[in-house]
Amino acid sequence: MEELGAALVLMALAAAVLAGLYAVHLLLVVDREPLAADPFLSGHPPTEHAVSRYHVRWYAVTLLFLAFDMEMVFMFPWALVVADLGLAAVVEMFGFLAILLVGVLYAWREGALRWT
Amino acid sequence: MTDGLALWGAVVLPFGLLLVATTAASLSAALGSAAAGRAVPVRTVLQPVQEAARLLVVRRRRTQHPDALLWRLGGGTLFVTAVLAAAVVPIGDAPVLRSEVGVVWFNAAETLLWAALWLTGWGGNSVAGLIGGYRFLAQALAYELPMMLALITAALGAGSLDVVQVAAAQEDLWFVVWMPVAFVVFLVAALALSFWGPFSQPAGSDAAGGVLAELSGVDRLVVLVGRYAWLAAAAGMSVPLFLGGGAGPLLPSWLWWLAKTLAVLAALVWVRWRWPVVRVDRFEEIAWVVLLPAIVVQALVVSLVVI
Amino acid sequence: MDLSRFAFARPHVLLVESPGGTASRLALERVLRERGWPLTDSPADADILAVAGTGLRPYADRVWAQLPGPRARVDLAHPEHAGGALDGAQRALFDGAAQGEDAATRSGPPSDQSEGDGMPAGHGMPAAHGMPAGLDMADRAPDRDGLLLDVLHVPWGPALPWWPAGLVLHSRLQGDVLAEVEVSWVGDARSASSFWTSAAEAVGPARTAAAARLDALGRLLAVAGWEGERLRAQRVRDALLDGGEDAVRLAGLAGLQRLHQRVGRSRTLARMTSGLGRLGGGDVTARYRQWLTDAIAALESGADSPVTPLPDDLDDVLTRLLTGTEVSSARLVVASLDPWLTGALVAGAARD
Amino acid sequence: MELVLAVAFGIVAVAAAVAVFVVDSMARATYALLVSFLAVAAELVLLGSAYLGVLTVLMMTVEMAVMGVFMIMYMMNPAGLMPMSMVHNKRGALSIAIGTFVVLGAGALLVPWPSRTGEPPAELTRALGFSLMGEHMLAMIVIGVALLATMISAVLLATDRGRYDRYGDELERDTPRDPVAGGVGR
Repeated sequence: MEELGAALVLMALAAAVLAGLYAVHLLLVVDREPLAADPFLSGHPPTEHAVSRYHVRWYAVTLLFLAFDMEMVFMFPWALVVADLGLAAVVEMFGFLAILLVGVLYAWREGALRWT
Repeated sequence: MTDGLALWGAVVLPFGLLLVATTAASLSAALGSAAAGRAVPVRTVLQPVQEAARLLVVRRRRTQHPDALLWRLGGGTLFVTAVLAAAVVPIGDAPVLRSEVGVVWFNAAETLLWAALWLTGWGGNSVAGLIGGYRFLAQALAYELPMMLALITAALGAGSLDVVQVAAAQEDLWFVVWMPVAFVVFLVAALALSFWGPFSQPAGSDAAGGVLAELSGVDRLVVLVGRYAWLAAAAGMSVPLFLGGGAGPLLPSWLWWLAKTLAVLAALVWVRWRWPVVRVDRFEEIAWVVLLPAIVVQALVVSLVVI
Repeated sequence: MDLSRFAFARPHVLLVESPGGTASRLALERVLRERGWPLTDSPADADILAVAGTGLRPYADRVWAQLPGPRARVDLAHPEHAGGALDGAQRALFDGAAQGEDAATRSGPPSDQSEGDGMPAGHGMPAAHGMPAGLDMADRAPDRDGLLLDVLHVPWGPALPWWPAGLVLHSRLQGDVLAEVEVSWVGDARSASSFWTSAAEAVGPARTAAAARLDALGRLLAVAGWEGERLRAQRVRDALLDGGEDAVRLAGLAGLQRLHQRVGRSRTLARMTSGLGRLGGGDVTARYRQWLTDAIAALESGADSPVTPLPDDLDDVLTRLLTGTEVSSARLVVASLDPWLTGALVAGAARD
Repeated sequence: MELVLAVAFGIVAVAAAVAVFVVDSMARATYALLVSFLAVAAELVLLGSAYLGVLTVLMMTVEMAVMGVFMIMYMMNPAGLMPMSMVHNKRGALSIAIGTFVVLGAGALLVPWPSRTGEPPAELTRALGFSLMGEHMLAMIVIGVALLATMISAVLLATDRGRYDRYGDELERDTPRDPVAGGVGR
């Protein structure tokens, strides 16, 4: 609960600082109207809109990441109780991590960590 | 449990963060002058202020059919999340916000950068921006897991997700001594998340400035301020996590925290002038095959020590 | 106005080189470095557009229209005027009234204004009606994986910092992959070599040979994102081109050896550039290391290590090396093939 | 105060979710969904579970960023520069959505909720840790294997080339042959 109130207050304060920058900018700027400009293309005019279906080369990495990321849901609470639960908790969690690292190793061998 | 938010602290926090961030920018300016073979007069420390003044005078720009809402939202998110992250960092003994999940909080604020940087790249409807935004996502895929595990390792050493308790647990021995790998990984992630120095490919010269390519005036200032603020917040967080927080002889604890933070910050800034840019396509594999197993082994060692 | 004097004490400069503008570029780079004015990557961040030489007219004008303002422009035909021209540009930035007027005259969509000035508009289709801002949506084309993907027509150069003078690379971009590449040149790119020829007459062939390699290295380091060492390489380069006596040569040699230590042996830089742009058995890493050893050898022996003219089949080599690479690799490969140093290399590769 | 916040975030969550279907741009749709999730995270914090709330922020931000990559890769006109509709099969989708909403809403209102017995533990996150490591260990192990299967199948499906393309048919090469080199092992 405190966290939520804090987040709201802090976000408001940080946003206020940024708004202050914009306000000062309005006072000082050479012209308040933003300049309409072409995107920079080494002195050529654009021929089409840049925002398009952007094809990346790392789709496999995103999937790998999401799978590994799930792990973190467990790891934060686990870190709190290791000292109490002892060796069993360590073995269990690192067994879990080892399984995932095997997946990473496999992906590495298949070249999925490279731009394919 | 939580002590809640110190309101006066919250009001001061954004400005304190700006001050530490400005120090980083000043230091970088001094190193830049030295690299150019120029004298480094005292007024070099004012260079960030001068830059800010310049950007406040310069006109804003809009490209054709930008997604202005997402573009500005992305830029502003950088600084806002930096303030959120800095809130859980104990300045000496007490943070602005004491939370029992402070470590996760910092992590969550940091992941919002994924959105922020990508939106900054996407919003401008420009090729350079797009390339930069997507580069940052690829970079985030590389640094995020090692970063999370580094945070967890520190929390593990203290048996708590409360940053204050993590700092307190280092009374006898700083975590950096027995978790050096976690410390290094955290610093690498700090560079990467603030797309700084070797990890500045998302704003790389080879793509005409990447995410920064189409930003001018105050819009650019907001993004740059956010970037330096994140650099400062990450450096500030490394102190309670690994460097004993405010512990130290004679001086008050907040001063010790500040001194250690500035030392880490200086190292991060120095790295920028010392190394070339690390390309994401090569770093991806290094992060998954070297950093990730290394930090897992580090966590294993720490957990064996803890039990 | 005091504020603008404070704000523009260190204006940011976008420096582009036109064919034949090498001397002007070197002069500008030196003055900017000595004053600590930063070089920037894009017009959005620039206060001053500096064009080295005069052969980039329509392209430079288009970039000029993209500077947000306050803005000033330097078209430098004679290198000896570099300092004065930059002073004038800075004074123009201080003049708030004039800048206000300039800003007031610039409103309205930029593309429409600049239509019909006789410039080739890339390889795109004519803009369809009813499209937002008169611009097309990206069209689709097959990619290397047999998929049908969006393609952007993205030109690289000539008005691009850290780019060989006059080179234009028309690329079809899928994501950040250069799926297809077409090379052309603006103006008489070959005439640019005359700078190194005349430098050899002024300061001797050995120092020129070293300086030309350091110039190429500086550009490569800029593209590789290593600003500190880029500045150092350019410092040594300028010292070597400065005339003066043996002391200069020795100082240059010491600087070179330091660069060789820091850059030539950098494992990070080698890892980031290895395997790129393989040509005649060497990759980008091999080439910049070769530059450093050549430069040192030239200074030590005082002998010539010739700077060769632009090879005829450079276009084919560039097309072959760049097709299918990402933007970051492509920029490194282009920087590693500095036209004035690659003659023999390319001729050798053609025989392979 | 808490009630006001809860209602406010509820409205934000629903409004942002509606926006997902109203906006033209894939980027806006993706990040509208993120806003919706962030509002849900705020509700979780309001309910007293700071850990789950913050974790939701962490997970959902990353996942929406990744989802954005795929949305924009798949969809024509991803920036919504040409007018388009984000919904297909309007009638069917609407009836299913409304039907689900009514069933869930009715369930929430009509089910006799049990009243709380006992108190929540003082340290929720720690309690969660004990619970995970204790009685729910089996779930974790199953999830671990499931995630491994996910990784392997994702790699299999998403990569065009495999180890035989890289190392040769007999896996005879020492260094892999790839279109783009990586950072480890060349």
